[in-house]
Amino acid sequence: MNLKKNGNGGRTVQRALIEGAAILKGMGVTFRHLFRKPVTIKYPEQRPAVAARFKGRHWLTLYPDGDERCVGCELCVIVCPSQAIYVKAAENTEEKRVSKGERYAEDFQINMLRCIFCGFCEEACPTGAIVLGRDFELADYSRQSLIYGKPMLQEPYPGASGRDPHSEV
Amino acid sequence: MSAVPLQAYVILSAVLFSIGVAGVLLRRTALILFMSIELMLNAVNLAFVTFARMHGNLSGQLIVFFVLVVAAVEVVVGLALIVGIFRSRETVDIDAVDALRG
Amino acid sequence: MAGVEETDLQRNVLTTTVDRMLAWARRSSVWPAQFGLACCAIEMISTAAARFDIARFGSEVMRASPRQADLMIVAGRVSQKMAPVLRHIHDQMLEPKWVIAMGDCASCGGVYNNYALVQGVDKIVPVDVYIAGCPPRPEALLYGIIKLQEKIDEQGRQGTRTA
Amino acid sequence: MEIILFVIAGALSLAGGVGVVAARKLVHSALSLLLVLGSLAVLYLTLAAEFVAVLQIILYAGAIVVLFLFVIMLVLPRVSARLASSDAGSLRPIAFVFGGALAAILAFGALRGMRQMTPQALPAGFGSVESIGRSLFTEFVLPFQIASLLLLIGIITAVVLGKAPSRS
Amino acid sequence: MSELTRETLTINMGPQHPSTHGVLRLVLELSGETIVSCKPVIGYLHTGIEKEMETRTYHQNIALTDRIEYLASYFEEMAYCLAVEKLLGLEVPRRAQYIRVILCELNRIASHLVWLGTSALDLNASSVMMYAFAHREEYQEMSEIVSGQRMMPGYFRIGGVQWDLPEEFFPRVRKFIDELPRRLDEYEALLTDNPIWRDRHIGISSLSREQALAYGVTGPVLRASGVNWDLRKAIPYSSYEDFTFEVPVGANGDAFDRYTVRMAEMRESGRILRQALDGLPEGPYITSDRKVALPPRPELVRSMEAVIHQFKLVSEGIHPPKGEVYAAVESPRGEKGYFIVSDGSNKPVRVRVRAPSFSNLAALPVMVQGEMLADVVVAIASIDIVLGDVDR
Amino acid sequence: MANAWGIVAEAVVKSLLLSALVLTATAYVTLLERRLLGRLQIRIGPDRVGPGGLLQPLADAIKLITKEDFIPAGADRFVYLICPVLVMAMAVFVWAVIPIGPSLDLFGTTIPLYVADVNVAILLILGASSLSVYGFILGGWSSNSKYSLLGGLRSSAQIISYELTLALAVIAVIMLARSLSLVRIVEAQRDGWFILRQPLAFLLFFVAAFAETNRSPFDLPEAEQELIAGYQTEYGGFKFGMFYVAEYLAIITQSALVTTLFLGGWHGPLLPGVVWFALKTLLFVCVFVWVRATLPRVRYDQLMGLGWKVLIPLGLVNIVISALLLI
Amino acid sequence: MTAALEPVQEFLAERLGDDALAASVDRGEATVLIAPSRVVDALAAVKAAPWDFAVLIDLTAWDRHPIEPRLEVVYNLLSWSRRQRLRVRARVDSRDAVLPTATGVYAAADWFERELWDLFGIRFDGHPNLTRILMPDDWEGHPLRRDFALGDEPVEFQGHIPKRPSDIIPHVPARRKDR
Repeated sequence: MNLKKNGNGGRTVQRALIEGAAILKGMGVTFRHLFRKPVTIKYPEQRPAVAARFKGRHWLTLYPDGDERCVGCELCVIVCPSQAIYVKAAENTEEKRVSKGERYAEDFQINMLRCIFCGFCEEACPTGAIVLGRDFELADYSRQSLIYGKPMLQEPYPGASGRDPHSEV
Repeated sequence: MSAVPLQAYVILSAVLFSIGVAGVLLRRTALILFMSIELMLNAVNLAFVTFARMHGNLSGQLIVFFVLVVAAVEVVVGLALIVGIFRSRETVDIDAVDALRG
Repeated sequence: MAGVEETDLQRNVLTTTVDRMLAWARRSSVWPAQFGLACCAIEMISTAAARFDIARFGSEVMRASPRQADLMIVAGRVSQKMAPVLRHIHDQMLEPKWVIAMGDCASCGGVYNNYALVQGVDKIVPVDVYIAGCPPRPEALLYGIIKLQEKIDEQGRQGTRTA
Repeated sequence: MEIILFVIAGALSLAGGVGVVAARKLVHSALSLLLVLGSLAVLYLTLAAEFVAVLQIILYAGAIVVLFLFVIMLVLPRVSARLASSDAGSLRPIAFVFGGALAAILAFGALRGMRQMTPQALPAGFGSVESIGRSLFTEFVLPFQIASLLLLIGIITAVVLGKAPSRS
Repeated sequence: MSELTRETLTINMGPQHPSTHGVLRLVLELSGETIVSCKPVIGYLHTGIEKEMETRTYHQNIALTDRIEYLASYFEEMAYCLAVEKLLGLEVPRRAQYIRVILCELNRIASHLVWLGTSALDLNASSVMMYAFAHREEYQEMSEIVSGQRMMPGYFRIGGVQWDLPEEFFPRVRKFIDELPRRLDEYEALLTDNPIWRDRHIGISSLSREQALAYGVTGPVLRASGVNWDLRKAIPYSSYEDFTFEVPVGANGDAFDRYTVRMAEMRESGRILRQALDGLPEGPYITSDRKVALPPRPELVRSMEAVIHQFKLVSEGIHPPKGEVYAAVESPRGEKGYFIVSDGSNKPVRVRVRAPSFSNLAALPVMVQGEMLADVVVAIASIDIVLGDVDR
Repeated sequence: MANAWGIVAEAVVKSLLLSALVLTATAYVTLLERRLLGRLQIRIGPDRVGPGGLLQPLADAIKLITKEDFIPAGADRFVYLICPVLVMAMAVFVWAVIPIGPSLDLFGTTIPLYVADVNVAILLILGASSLSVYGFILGGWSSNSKYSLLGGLRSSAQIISYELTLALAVIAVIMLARSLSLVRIVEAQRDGWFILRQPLAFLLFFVAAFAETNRSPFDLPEAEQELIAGYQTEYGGFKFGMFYVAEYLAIITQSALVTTLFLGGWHGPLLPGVVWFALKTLLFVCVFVWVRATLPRVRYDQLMGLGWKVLIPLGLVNIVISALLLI
Repeated sequence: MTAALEPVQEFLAERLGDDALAASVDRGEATVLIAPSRVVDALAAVKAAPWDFAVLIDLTAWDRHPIEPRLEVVYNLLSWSRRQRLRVRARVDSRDAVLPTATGVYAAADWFERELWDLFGIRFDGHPNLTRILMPDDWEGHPLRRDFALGDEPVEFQGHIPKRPSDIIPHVPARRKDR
């Protein structure tokens, strides 16, 4: 393609050959890839293996006895850079004991569309109540339905989130 | 099948030629003038081809060949002239492409 | 997407089948318009790239011209300055068309809650699917597209013909 | 079948001819010219001039009219619009009368001249590439050379004229 | 109008255009196909991050920095943390410094791979783009293993890093480094010698050494113009003085030089990574200063004191002393600097992000002056801008 | 008379069959490209619509047909509508003269596997290509957008320029076959494919074919990444679909022409001629995809420079040399 | 590095006299405060040999609200041959924020100054094209001034609980500018 830039004919031919060889070399590279296994993960049939530290959707964890870990201290609310967490704390009473502390979260909401999954809340939580799980499939048809309330966030049974709330990881 | 008298072709040629002449008289736009001339040339070509058919002589078709060449040269030079003239007179701005539809 | 709602009685088998086939074709051939803005755009490109291969869904035909696109994936934050452009491009797309708000910023402004950003593209264009994440993983985008396909199917079942 | 072809192609060519002259947009004029050329190519086929027909398409339609379009679209957008409206309206009656008269005279002359004529039987391969090539390189070799020279001159002229002026 | 006038045509490219790498808009004035003037119009991705940072604590801002130069998040965090640490006068543990270097250099390779992929895609070499992104995917996975996020790690902390490197990270990164030269050779086989690629890059969008300095251009673009300036060597930070590596420098300052400089940089990053992994010191990965860093999680269960620190630090944050600092790192695009003004409270008064893409883009009009229209695409790709960085 | 109508009927039936065949093939060439390109790029390609993605072209077609019908404001309606039709018609028309196999004996009658054996077949193909240029120019013009217009003008300039190269390469073949009929040309290759006797012409034709079909690395007219969008930018839905089909059909056509002119057409051992023809054509379609996967795009002036300063002189030299050798 | 920077400050004090208002080396970073009218002179002086601060690496400002002169402009200079940085500062009043342009000294100042005009409302006398660069052209106000409201919206929660980020993160009292 550079033929015009060259003066004498011999060099032109030589150059054309070199360039032709370079093109063929490139063709060879793509051709070799034809026989490599595709790297594609066939989502949704094939689930991606997310890392142990993956910061996905949140869970509110429970103690093995079923009590809530959250004590309504609102540290997560304070630390959240996008203000995606809402906590309304209430006092535990003798009749109704929800958490091990003095207070518990009567209402706990996370706006998943505001949340940036930075994990600061998990880091800030003194009791390990809030953890970021493995789930990333958060898509819906309305904004409202992506605001997760306590029923959505709470583990159905202790340990359901699969995350150890106090691990370093 | 071949029931078309060759005279019909010649008449068609004559009418086309006249339309071309009328175009030259009617329109002042240089390009349309050119196209009218092309029209006239084509009318003549048709006549030549008809005559070639009539006499069974290839010369008519060959003349068409040369007319084609002349027409091509004429158009090339003519259009270059037009472009040159307007280049020196006007700022040609593609922004005004819309004006094409005027 | 002003469709003609028909009652069950009026609809016969034929139109139902036709509607379903249309829905099938539309869900299987969703050509996205590139609307990469910020961080999410990179994950959107990753989705199109070899590992996640959006082509499997028949959606790799990313046409540059909005006229030929069916789906606008708003990937990234939409600034006040960008908003009119987004709207304009959406208007250029032909019906039926869909919008996915990919990521927090496109969905509601995300962490950037301030003067510069439009707090959710749904203030400018109708959004069909919101995907949470900052940015969402490519699989999350694929999940969003599957959600969109379900929605298109649903529209087909209801006979909400568009076009 | 030939009649059908002749009637259709002839009518189209006439319509095209009128279009060239009467169209308001330059592009439509050019398209009408294209129509004329196309229908004439069909007529050439019926007249056993297939090589000429194909040449007509490749050269006239494929090159000359394209060139017209290029000039119309690229170079003259503003100018053409203005000029298109400045046609000589005063000449219109004269043009019609003159054109009509001319057509009548020519047609009359042609009919008179061709009254007794009938088409000759054609030799095999008439109008084919081989036959035309053979004539071109035997009896018409001098005009052929002149034509090539003419083309060369045309090319040079066009390049010189079309080249952007280096100094203003 | 007797004199001949130049024919010029003004065209508008973007802001939503596939080859502007985001939402850049260019107003180009053309004479034929030659560019007479080029006016970049930016701001389509202005996010108000600098303002936003004034309302957040120093710790929260880490999350915001990630999303500025989103292809080089680790560098953002690095520069920001270095600046805050400078404000605090805080020494970062050596292990943390090395971990930061490892992630930054991985990030540099990944960022250059995105550049490679997108600039190849701009010229429709779509396979290179696919290979480069598949290659980058390995970085994404490593980033996820380390930080839990593919793109926006939020992993660096003021005074160190959030977690130590996990065990499964090391074999992967070793494999990554070992395969790197072979992979790069493959890209080069597709591009470097290809006559079309060469024709489209050699001599295109040149920037002289003087122009580059005048416009404050940094990074590979500056080095391609022949200036040997790399902050990692010139003003070392985070233990970069421990590593031996070359700074690739170009001669002509054209798009091809930028291409070769970046390709060489990836190989050098591989070298640095190997040294950093081999010499990774033992020790803490974050400062033990309880006024800056959160207590380790296991302590929260055992010690009341740790819980009190946790509460204080999370609710109030850190209070750097009054003053202003500027800290810069060598990001994949050039000098990424943070200028922070503190009034002694827990939130900065001003965080200014010195964006390499901003300055580099400012030099675009000079680069493309007199070039062909189609070369603008190559020029933009060769600067490797990130619009998030330009507009912030 | 009856015989004449019989000929007409046969031509019509064959045309319809061939059109259907060619259009189906086109649909699957789009899928082939997407799958093959995927494999070349270590990914999979469409595999979810129908088994192995086999219904993907169908879905695309139905979707495109049912998209909103759109005409840009200020567009020249008639011209805007006619352009995709013209381009597609020309793309299909060419197949009338391409012999896809030797004669077939069926129910005692011999049916030639081509619609017409015209003695100016090659010129007809060039003519059709000339006419399809109008689709590009006028499509760009009628969209009422200056980018479409410039894109259309660029495409047509490109196609016209490379048609010269194409013609020069073809002339070399004609000199060997001593006929303009494609059937005759194929028959002339019974004893030796022309690629062996005219390698340079083959190369020229091959390069020009990429430019003629607007394919990578010469895909400037629709270069998404270029500044000037192509002529089809303003086209959507069914009308865009026709351009799209024409584009892929052109790839098959050029592959078939390469096969016919240089690779001996239907000639080949063992297998029936039609199969050989299809296989060779398919091979070239794959090469088209392979090249697309590998090469970057050239710049417009480089493209024109290559055509006018390199390929056309080479073509002329080739003809002179071939002529001398033949004498 | 610290030691080597003091001569620059002395040089500037000598060159500009009383217009070099202050100088300091803090955390290893040298800064000088110059009177607004002379700031370009100072830049030109240190750009020349032997100081060779040839690169204007950054040009920014910050708002010292509510102390007037409120706006402090910071020129961040780099000498790559000496591997040194120097910050030149100048303070201007927010109601009449005007500085001479530095585009004549550093080409890089062009966009930086436009950005300062856009975000802080600081005018640069003699700038060739002082228009908004990041915000839309019809924008009113200068967002990075401390009295420009952040402009945030309440975060949505179920049950329509209004919660504005700025309620939780109090920042400098802001007046929302009319726009």
